Amino acid sequence: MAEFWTRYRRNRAAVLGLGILFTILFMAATAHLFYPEDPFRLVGRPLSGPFENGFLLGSDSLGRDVASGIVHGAKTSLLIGLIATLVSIFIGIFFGAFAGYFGGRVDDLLMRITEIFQTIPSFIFAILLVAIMKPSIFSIVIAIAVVSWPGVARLVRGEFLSLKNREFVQACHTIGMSDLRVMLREILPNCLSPIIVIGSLMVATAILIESGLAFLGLGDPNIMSWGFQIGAGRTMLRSAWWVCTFPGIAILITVLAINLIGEGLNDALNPRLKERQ
Amino acid sequence: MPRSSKIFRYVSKRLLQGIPIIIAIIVINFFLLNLAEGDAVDVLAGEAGSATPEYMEQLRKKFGLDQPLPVQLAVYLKNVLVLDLGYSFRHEMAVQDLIFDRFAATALLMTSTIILAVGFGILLGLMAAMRLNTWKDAVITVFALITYATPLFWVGLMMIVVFSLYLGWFPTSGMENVAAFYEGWDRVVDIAHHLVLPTITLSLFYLALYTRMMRASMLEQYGQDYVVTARAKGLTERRITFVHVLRNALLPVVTMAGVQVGALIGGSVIVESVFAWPGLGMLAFESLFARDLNLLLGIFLLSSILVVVVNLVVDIIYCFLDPRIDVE
Amino acid sequence: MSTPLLSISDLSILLPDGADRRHAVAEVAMKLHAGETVCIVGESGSGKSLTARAIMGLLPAPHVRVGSGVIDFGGEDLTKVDYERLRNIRGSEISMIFQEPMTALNPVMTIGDQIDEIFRFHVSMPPEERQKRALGLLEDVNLPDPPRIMAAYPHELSGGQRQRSMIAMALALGPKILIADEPTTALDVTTQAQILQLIKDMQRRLGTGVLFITHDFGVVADIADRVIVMQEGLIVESGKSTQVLNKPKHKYTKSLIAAIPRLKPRKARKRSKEVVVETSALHKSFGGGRSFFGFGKNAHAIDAVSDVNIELRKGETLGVVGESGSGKSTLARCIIRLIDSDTGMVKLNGVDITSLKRNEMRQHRKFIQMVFQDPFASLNPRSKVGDIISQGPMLQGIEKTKAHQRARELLDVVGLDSKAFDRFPHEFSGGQRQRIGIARALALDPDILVADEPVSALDVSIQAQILGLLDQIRKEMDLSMLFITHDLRVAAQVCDFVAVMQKGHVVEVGATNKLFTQPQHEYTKSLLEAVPGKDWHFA
Amino acid sequence: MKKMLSTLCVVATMAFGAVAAYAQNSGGTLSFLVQPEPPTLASYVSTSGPIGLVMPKVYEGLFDYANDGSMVPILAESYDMSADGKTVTFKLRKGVKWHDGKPFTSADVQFTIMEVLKKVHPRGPNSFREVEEILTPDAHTAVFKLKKPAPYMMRSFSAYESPIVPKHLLEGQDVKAAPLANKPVGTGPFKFVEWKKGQYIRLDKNENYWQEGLPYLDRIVGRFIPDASTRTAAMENGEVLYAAYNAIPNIDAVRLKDRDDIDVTTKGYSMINPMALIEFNTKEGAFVDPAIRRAISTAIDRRFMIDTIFFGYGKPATSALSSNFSATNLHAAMPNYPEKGDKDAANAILDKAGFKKDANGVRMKAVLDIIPYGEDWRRAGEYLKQAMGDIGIELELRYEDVPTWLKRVYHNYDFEMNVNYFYQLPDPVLGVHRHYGTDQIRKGTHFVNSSRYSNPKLDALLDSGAGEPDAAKRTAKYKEIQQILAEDMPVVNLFELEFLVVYNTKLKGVYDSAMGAYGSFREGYLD
Repeated sequence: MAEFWTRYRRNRAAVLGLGILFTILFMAATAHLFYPEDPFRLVGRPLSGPFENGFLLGSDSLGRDVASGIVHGAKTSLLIGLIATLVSIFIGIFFGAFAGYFGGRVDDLLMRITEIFQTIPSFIFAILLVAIMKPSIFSIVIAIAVVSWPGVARLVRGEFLSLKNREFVQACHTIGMSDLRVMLREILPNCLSPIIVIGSLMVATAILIESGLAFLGLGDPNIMSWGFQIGAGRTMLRSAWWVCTFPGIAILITVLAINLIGEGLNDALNPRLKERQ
Repeated sequence: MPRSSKIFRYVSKRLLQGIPIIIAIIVINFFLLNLAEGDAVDVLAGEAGSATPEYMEQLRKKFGLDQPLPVQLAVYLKNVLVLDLGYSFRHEMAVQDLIFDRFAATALLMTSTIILAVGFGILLGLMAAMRLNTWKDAVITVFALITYATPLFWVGLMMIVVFSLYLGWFPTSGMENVAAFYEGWDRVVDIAHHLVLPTITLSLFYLALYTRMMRASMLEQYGQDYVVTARAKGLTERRITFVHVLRNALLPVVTMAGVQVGALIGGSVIVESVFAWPGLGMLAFESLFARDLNLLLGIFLLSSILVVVVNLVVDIIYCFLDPRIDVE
Repeated sequence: MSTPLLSISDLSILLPDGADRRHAVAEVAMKLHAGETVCIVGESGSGKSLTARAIMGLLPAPHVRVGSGVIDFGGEDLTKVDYERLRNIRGSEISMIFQEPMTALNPVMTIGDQIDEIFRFHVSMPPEERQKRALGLLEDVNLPDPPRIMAAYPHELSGGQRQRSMIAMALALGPKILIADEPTTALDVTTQAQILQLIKDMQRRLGTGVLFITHDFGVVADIADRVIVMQEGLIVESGKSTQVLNKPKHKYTKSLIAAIPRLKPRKARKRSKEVVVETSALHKSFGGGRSFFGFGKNAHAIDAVSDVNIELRKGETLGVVGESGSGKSTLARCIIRLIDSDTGMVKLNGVDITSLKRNEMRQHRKFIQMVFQDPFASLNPRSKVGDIISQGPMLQGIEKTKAHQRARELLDVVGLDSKAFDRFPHEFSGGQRQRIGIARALALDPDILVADEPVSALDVSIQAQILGLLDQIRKEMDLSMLFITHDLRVAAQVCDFVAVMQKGHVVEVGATNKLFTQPQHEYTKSLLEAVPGKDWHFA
Repeated sequence: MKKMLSTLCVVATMAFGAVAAYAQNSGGTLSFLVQPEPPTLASYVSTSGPIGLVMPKVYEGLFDYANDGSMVPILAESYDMSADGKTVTFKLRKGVKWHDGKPFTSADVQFTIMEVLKKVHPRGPNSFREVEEILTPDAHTAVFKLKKPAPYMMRSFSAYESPIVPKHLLEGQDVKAAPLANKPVGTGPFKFVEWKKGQYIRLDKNENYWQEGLPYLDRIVGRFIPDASTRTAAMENGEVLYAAYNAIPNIDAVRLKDRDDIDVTTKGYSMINPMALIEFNTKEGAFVDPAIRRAISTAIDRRFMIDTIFFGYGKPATSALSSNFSATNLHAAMPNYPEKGDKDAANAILDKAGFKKDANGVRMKAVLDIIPYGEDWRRAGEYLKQAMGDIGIELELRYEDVPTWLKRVYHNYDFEMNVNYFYQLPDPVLGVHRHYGTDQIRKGTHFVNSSRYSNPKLDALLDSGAGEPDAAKRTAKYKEIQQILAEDMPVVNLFELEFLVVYNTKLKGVYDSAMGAYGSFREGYLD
């Protein structure tokens, strides 16, 4: 762990990213301290600009506090990213592990299914899923997960394919270890590094997808998220730029931070790559 | 076996393998769409104002929506086999006419985006890799990340504000100047003029991907043994970078570009919406909300065929770029 | 004596901060004359490769760099000359060949283009002339059908052909010095012999000075005029090869030479009647890929193991030798049923295990265990050593405390501290890891040990220790052993019986001493003929 | 009175001629916003908003309506109504030709009303429900025979509401499936040329238009731009010159108004009478008790909604009828419609009705469905959620796509409270009755009585009020209707929407029709 941190720390941008993410997490966790009111409350004069009428980042068309929305929305947006990523990693590992480990017909079947999901234009498919399940946090998470897992499956499959022929895995077979145990206890821990790296990037992508869905009017109207704010402010971008620009910047910074972290993780977890430089 | 007949065999095999995938996509989407509440008739009647239930029943009958689902699916699949994509309930047109009309716009945007994104991505990635760990590298990396992380619609609108409203260089939206209806060469220029902003917006998003990929790929290739050999042969660094490393580093980028084509059809919904670009993404989006099942299935069908074909083409290109890969 | 081509004095190479030592090499001094072959020999980490690279200015910048010293080449100090001059020297006056010709050649350029570059960047010559010269070069290195080779990509050639192409490239402009960095290590023994011969021939013809980096004293014996022995960055001994090989002065040199297995077969022991492993008409082929819509079986299936009949008797060691691709590893894996054979039988203590179901096989697993080749790949980097060793017994139903107890004992048996129990594999050296691998194999108290090239990834001194350990364990535990190796020296030392495999077939089986002295099959003869340093009888 | 009306027509015709005599700039292309893209161009089958923007330029009606409510003769030169109100005779214009060159005759009018509008038009069966037959004594006379007097029918002859279509292109065919739909052939000032899906509809000048000298414009192009901000940008850039039905969001309209080259008007919607409202499920769910509905109506700050969501454009509703019906003396202001909202009063109503607050101040929970026709309605829903929270009604917002929502509200009745807006149209019979009549509980039919409110007394009043020829009696009947509805409130009217037209001042001559954007633009010209 300490060694991991030493390596991670070498990438200064990644440390910056981590700092930003921690700030955002802190913000999300303490949202109720800074803005105890429900972010949906109509607390003041509508469409006040930044620093006007006591609004740090302005208010939206109904007089809701944009800053409060950003702070409260951070939790939702990060959770959407995180849960969607976890779900898709779970599905991806399932498909990738079985396909890579067993090969042959199992591989064919599972990879055909994966290809199906890769062939469908993903953003439209996400829209379709959200529209069918009706826009809610749940359906958004599911939709993002469903369109994101094939990448994980391919990655995991590749790792399993190469790891399953490693001698330490063969050694497990020679002592009669069961397949499931070999997959879960022996192989899986060894492909966690790339999964963590791809996962960190998927969190960022998920946040972007959520904002895209919200832009098209497919957000959850009952929960404050950055996507919600963007949806609420998009038609007034020209006249009240602050309503969706600040959430946009929040997304930009978060996605940027997560990407920096992802690169840092990549450097730290796959040290070989770094040394070549 | 001669290479050409090998490629032919490979292509036909891959296309055959694509068929079940495409059928599966149709079936999945067919049932998914039917899970959704309401149908095309509800939308049409809703938009029309009031309509009697009898009239709506009549419409359903006309569209074949009164049949049980498996029958509808069977009819659809049967029609697809004879290359008939059916009839768009909403547009009252044959689906293929509708799609091919819009496909041209999508293909145009897609191609120009890929060229711009891949081209600049390679260039920037190359520059970053050659100037590793200098400020130029940092600037390029951060630039790429920011273009990736900025929500697309925001970039698009800002482009319009800056380049259409303030500078007046480009039209805000659409594909053609509808006041003029140019013809011939003027029309080509006009469309190109309209294409600029959507292309830049969309490629900014993908640019990041290619830049980072190219950079990583270059760095990886720089670490390969053959680079040492090339140095030991006394080649110049220029030659090593542009002939030896570049060509190897391009390989994963080519693969990625192929994968992106599929994503582009869907990923351009937002850009099409912002720039009123009459592409397939917007059409799919609208037909989803109109429950125009045939049309949506048609779009899914076309785009999956497109993905299958593009992947195939990329793989074949790859075979020529990388002699190690044989068409198998 | 004439002026040397190359004269290195007081060379030191700095490692980056944080490395385990400050200098990669220090105080290196050596000379190379025209027409002479100097071998730098040493184990991994001795700094021999970096020394070679420093001459070419090919150290992995910016982390590793020359600290001090002079590399004098015809009056120029190569550590000081400007980049342009250095680039001119590379490839034309000093050239280099590498260990792994597959990765050392650009995979997406034809051999012809890669040779052509040398001419283009060093001399001005019309294209037809360059083409002619390149063809001539390929002919010089005895490549068949040079026009075809010119048009071929590296992956379309065999390992030996690739290395010949590399040599052609290196000698294109008749360099004064050829630096060869382990050029035969990745090659099969028969190919190695040919390449060594080629280098000798070329050198004789061109009068090139050859700096030859190797870890193999057999190769040294075959090729070197003078020898430099390096250990941990320092030259410990140098001199004429006859002198160093026969009368080593430094104790490190002595120990290295002592560790080299003799080509003299061990004495035959009395053979038991009890057959523990027996294969009959065993067959396994690869490459019959199936796919969802694949058009039947792939026509390119390769017979990895074909009609193999061998038997291993109680207490004896049966060696399986052969070059890469001969099917020896596949055979081992079929026997231990890591892969399922296509047809034929494998009898383990009289039971045919090929027809057993997976769970039925489980109870037979404890009788037969395996030691793997790669000490880095054979241990799960995420598991503690203790768990690696004890999980076998635990899977067989032995309770945890007992299994752990046994694991600690086994660590002791294989010569490791029992503190190793709670550590992770990456904290150990290659040799230590191989000991852990052996401990794991022994944890189930097997009757039979299958060792697949257990020492081929190890330095020669470590190799000797591991071979000693295996021999000792075999004796103490009364094990029967199936020993897979490509190294006839090793086979001679450890095996009672030897089976020679070629392209999936066992071409000859016999008692080791008989087979080594009176080989019957042509292939066996060629293998024996090609053993490096076979004529040299080490002191 | 009838005579007077037809005289008025003649006067208008003369005025019309005078307008045409001005030297207007001829030529030029008008591009305007059509939002969203229409599903079809068959305006005789669908009254979908965007169709109305395009097709009145191609098809014409018998009359147009001026901003003051007067009838402007178009295909009919005048009409005459018999004393009993049951026979209406139209004199049709001579020399009118369809775009394909065939002459326009009374047979076209007869066919259009009887075979097309009465059968397949969404509102036609209602508008022309009393029409028994149409006689065509000659090619330019059409005589409508009615069962009962139907004064409201005279408000339905616009090109948008009742387009006259060519008999020769529809006769003997399935009207709904006829190819005419998307290859329209009309008599209007502009001919249909091309519909480029996803881009534009192009209409070119009808060189053979019956009115000499018109139209002025060479071409009209309706552009589809899905994104609101881009529409605004296109307006600012002068790429489009005219945008109606809130194609430009109000917030931008307010901003653009200050520019010299762009202006905003609320004119041109008086025949539409849009009303924002909440429909309640009166049969099941949280809002069965009328007291709650009254409380909700009382609690809502209508002024806030108008000011924040629609940027001041709109009038607070004061009864079930729009205040625009004041012109015909049908509107009467009612209690329970406070402009600013009275939360205390609302809480009092609820307390009295026995709905107690729990520890969290919540009396009841319910789901609020929102019409999926744009951002403004979402904002309305979000406001209502907050406002209802203040009186102890905890709402969850549900925002579904159009088909899902339609199915839920008008087919499954699976809703409790639904934000919506209706066109009340030029007469309550056309636009208001459909909300409340028992005969309007039509499962599966959209935009009718989804509350399933049924009151025999009201039904009787609606029935007799519809055709009541005496103005004073009609006023009294509608007052009673409004009183009943203010008490029962199956629907809570929120505010009268004022749609905007945002236009470039270069464009002139299109603002005099009451049909506004649904007009023909035949006098439009570019300055």
